[in-house]
Amino acid sequence: MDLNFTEADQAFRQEVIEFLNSELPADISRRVHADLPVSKEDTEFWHAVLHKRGWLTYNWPKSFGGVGWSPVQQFIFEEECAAAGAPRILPFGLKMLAPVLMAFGSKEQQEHWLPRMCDGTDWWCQGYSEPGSGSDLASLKTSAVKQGDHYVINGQKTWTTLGQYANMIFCLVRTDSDCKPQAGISFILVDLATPGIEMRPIRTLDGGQEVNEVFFTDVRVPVTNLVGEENKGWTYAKYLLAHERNGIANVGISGQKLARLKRLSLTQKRGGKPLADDPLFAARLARLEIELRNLETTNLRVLDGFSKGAGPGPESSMLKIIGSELEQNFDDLTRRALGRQAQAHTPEVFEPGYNGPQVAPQDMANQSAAYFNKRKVSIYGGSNEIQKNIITKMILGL
Amino acid sequence: MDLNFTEADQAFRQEVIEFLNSELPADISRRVHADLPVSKEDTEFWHAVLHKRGWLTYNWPKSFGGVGWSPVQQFIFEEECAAAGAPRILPFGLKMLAPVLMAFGSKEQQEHWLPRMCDGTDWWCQGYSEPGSGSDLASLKTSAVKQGDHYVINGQKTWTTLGQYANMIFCLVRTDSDCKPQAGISFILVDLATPGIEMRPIRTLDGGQEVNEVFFTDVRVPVTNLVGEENKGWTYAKYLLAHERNGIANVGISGQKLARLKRLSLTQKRGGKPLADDPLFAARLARLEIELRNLETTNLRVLDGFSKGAGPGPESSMLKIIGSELEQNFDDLTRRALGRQAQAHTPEVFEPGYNGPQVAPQDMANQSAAYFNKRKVSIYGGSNEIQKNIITKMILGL
Amino acid sequence: MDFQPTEERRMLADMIGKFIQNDYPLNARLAAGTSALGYCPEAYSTMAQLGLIGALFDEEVGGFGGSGFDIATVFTELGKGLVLEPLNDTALTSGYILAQTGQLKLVEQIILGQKRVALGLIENGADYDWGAPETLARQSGDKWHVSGVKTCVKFAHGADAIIVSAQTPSAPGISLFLIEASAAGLVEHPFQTVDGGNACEITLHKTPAQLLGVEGAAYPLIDAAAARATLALCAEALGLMERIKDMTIDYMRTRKQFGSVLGKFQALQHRVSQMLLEIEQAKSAVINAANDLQAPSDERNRAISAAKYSIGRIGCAVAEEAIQLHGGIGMTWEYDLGHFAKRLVMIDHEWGDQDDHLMRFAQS
Amino acid sequence: MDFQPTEERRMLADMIGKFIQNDYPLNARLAAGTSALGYCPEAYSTMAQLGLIGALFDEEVGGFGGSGFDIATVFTELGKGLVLEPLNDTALTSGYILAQTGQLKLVEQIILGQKRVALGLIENGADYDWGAPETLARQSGDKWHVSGVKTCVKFAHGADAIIVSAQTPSAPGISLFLIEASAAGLVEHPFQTVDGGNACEITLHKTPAQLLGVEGAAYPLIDAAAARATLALCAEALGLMERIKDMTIDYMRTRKQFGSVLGKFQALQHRVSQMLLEIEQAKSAVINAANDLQAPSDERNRAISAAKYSIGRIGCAVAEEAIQLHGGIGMTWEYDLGHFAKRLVMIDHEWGDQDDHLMRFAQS
Repeated sequence: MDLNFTEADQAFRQEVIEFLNSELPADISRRVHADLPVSKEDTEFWHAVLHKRGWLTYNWPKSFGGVGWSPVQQFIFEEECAAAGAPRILPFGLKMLAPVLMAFGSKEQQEHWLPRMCDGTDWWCQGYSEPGSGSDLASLKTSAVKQGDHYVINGQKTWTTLGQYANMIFCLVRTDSDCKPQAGISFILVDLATPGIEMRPIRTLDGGQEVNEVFFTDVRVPVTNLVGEENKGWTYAKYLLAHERNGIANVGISGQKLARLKRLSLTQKRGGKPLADDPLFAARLARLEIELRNLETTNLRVLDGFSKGAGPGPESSMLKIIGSELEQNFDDLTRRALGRQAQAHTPEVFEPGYNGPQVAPQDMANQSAAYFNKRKVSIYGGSNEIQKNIITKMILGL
Repeated sequence: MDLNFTEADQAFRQEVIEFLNSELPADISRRVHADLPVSKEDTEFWHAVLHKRGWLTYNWPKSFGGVGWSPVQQFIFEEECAAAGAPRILPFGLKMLAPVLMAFGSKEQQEHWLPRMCDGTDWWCQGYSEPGSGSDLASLKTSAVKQGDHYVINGQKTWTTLGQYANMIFCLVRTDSDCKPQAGISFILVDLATPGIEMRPIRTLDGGQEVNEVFFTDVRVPVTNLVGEENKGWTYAKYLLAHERNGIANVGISGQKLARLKRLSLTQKRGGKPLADDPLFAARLARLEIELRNLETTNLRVLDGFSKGAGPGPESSMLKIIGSELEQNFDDLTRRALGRQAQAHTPEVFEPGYNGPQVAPQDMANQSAAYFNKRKVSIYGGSNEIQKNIITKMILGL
Repeated sequence: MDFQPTEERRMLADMIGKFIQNDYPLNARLAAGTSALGYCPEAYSTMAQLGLIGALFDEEVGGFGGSGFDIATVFTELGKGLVLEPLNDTALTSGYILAQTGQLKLVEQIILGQKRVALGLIENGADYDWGAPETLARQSGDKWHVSGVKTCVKFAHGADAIIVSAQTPSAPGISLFLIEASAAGLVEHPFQTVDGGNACEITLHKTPAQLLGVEGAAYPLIDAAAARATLALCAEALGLMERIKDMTIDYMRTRKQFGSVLGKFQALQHRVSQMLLEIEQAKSAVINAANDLQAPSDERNRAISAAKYSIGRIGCAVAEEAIQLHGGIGMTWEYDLGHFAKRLVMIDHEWGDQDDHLMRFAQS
Repeated sequence: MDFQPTEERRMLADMIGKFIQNDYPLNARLAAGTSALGYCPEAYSTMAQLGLIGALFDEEVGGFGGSGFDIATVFTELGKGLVLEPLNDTALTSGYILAQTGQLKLVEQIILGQKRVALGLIENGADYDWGAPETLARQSGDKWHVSGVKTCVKFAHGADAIIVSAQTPSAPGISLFLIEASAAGLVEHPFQTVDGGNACEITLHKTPAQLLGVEGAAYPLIDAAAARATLALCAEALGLMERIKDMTIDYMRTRKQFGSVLGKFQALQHRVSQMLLEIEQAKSAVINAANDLQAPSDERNRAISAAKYSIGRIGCAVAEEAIQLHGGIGMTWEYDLGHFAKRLVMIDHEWGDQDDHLMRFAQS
């Protein structure tokens, strides 16, 4: 047992830092650190930079063009990207669809779609949830009926993140309704330019617009866009969930939030003294820092087990729960640290040429909105309640 | 709306205080304050004192010999008794069986049993739970079969508090098993001297002995000991649960624990300074004190509603949950306040003639055992989980 | 001891409830919250005409209420409607100071909704300390001039005047000054608040001002005004929570997943139960604070801090838990819950947050 | 980076596990815990012969381990067996001090289980401060005499000697002294501890003593010894939690109520899940602390405090939650859980509780 980074790992970290120093523009980093919505342009720019370096597919297997990093190296890369304020790699194509295509897609699908998600041809979004099927995903109703060499899709998807920027969507659709709900679901790829698709924005409570509803009316999709076998889509979706361990705990993001909060606690005043000297605040901060140190090791333990061939267990669900709550707790404590300033909703301070007063420190001008926005992380991707169901099912075996 | 005590209430409080000052022996008070198990003698002595004054039945209706106090006066009485360190009035007869007899017992039963529980003739205990029926009380199996003018009882009861001192037990027994479990239960009174009964002690994790198992083998009980109608016992037990609002929140006990903990925090040292100056401890203590102030008002609101005829709702369950957890939190914080001293288990310091050293302050010598013992209060009397089921059932109406 | 609201207060509550139901649609509230003023002047005026402001003042100064329970009644109902209009910030709190310093004409106009007076006590927006202003007031002849910066002054934009706290060279304590909105040297920078509404950064440079009360002796008055403002906030939060409770119960009863309504899932049942009993405790805290508003200041402040702590802790927990229990729908702008939750959390950021009041209580 | 235990440590763990399974029944442990000595000398001796003490010391001083992961391995396994014998209190911690001050003969005897040396650092039992003794040591000629009171000295009864901390008139810092159990002027008052076992109040009156190490310079050594003791406690707690976890899962799978096993009730499922993931976090904290035991003292102490805080918070929560999930049966002496829970909670009372270590971490 040895938790210390090897010299090779330390050299690798240095390489990542140098890359970020030279390639990541300051204005993008500033917006990411301030938790502003990341624009389409920033994401595409950053994908291109990473792609050029060959790191966009950092967690792909080497056989599919990945870089062959160890889990620890992947972890270091994520940590440093978060610390530097790099835009998050858009997960829908590269981290969600790609593993499914690699495991279950045809050779043609792999050769067609994988390069396109790397070079920026395709911006993928996800069509899983429906208005009546949130936690109970398997009850989804959007239907795909085979007619010759097409499926005809009718129904509605929702919570489609950044669908407004996307040209492609992967969907779970019902291809059989005369069986157990899970047994009649298929996994299909849909070009959003196909006639009959309408994307409508959903405004979130923080005023932002990052999720959408997608309406399908007689949308004709070639059968070649079916991934794997018909009616096996649920298996593929579950495969993804259980294998999602990299990055799921958001240790890098939380680490960056810890560093930001520590800096803030030195400049904010409470009772005339630095907030860092306030015992209740200091205790809250110490609690989160300790929790994060523990999580970092928990995460690495899971990755280590994974790389040594441990089968899928409840670990992904645990990482998701702890990681999402910890990230929320950092946003919560940051909000508290702002005092009355937390009331201010002043994203205008980031606009070019703004020269009015700042209520909160500049990188905090969007913080309260971000706090509310981040309530989502314990809801999406399988709510924490669903994750607890999964854990108990696996552990109690009932 | 006015929360202030009237002058009459204040005069009443004074009367109670004076009574306690003159009648409650210091050695009993000392043992109660130290959370030692209360002896049979102390309880019987205190019952007799209260009975002489007419206050033993302080929460009985006047028609049955109660004193006719308002809910607020009853609350004041409980609060002052707790503050003074009076032994708790044994609830099984006076607060649990008595209301059932008053509502559902025959005139003969009322006239026979009620005076005897006041004058000390009978010490009642409770036979509800069984080894297989804890939270799921309605699944109880102890059977009572009618044979002529007797019921013959066979089965086992458990968690019978202070059964070792009792001469009478009231039981829920199964008189019909060909129906919904709840519909076949009867409520019956059993003389513990009847042949075929064996009482065995259960030792608890703190080393104490206050609960028992009771075994029934062909125990013949006269049918006149049946309360109300056969197979209606579940209704009577539920009646009791929903009408138990006095004292259920344990505000008096927690108030006394708060006072004791505040005193302790002035003499205990942490980092060389009084514990009261430690910010984390001070915050914990303030939290509990605020919670108690809130609970006191919640409790009085419920009593006020009750006295104005509000029907049974989820209030009793809420009071039970908040009150039990708060009492446990006081024991928890007291344990923390003791530091290393909490390890000491030294009830011998209360023995007459003890003159050895004291590890913890004297009234804390049994505190860790008490902390562990009090884990029971969120389990017994319908666990807090059962109470939450009740609340949701009532509120959601599902 | 009596836990029943008086007939008058019951009628007052009903009246406010009806006003909200009939004349205060949430959509209009949300639109007003992002307008330049940050609220709807017509709604404010209507509420004044209905006597809602009058209920916050006692008869001696032209109102017909003014006790803790009057304030609690009004603001609980306003909370239920997520009412945005600044009855707390620019009427109750500043009005109390004006009443106590003999500005009865102005109080009358406030009660009628004809004038609004903002209150600038805070200079460091990270802090909750209203007892140590660095703003300086100087006297020359019988005229005062004030210089300094006040931050996060709620709804100051469009107000007729502002009360600010300041030091004076000639007295050790704090003094209060009344400044016309149009006074020379006053510059305001309005900004939006995340829960809808607005606030201002205010810079004063040798701005002419009128001393309120006795120089250097304002702290007890500020403290008493803070107690009223805090009570009103707590009562508002209680109203918000009552509505969030109703929405959550309703959602539990109707939303189906896995073939049952959510309310059938025991894990959610127990969390809803916990939420409900916490809200009962919060309600008791508000009652305690309302009852003790007239008490001696030590006792009053303990009850106020107990309430603000309780409301802060429970309110944030209720807001977060209700969103989680709703899932995605709770995250949307279209569903009411999120707006109630935002206001509820932001209440923890006014007049001292839960930690601040917990330590005030602990040290008192 | 490598998360797999070495082959040696895996074998060590297996060996301890077998010893517990075959030769350490819980009934005997409970009986020993209330005996006069508070533990079982035969079991202690067997464990020494099996090399459990040797695994806690490095080769230079006669052991065959001594690293953080060795200590964690041994004490996690001891925790799983609820082992009472004072391998931490009178071997690991005092032995480390003796080894660092050149008392190698005594260390050898400790490793062989032939001697036990207690450690008296605390004078105020309410406090967790081992850095400010008031006990006084005076030198006359080449002899030292110590006077003072030490409290809550674990398992001092029956020990062969005791190490105490003291001030000396001639140096500003803390010094350590070794005192024979039979030394003149030493009076012990043993008492029972609630988790089984015992401790002593010890009074010293001009008791002859031997200086350990350099006068006035003992604090860094005490600090390092405290780190080892605390790591061992954390690892023990982890072992206890692993067993409590197993008992709880087993109970959830088998206990029926309302026609189903408890594990079918979603409210309980979610609480069990929460308990499990907290235990994973506690395990990570112990790994971090074991890894950093050799690190520079600042870094080491941060990891130790992080672990002790985590263990304290999670341990108490797990103990209370497991009892609640079990219901009545969890409250009984006959069922194992209660004894594990008692020890787990009491670990929060040794070498600093969760609040103490949280603030140590915050201030470091």
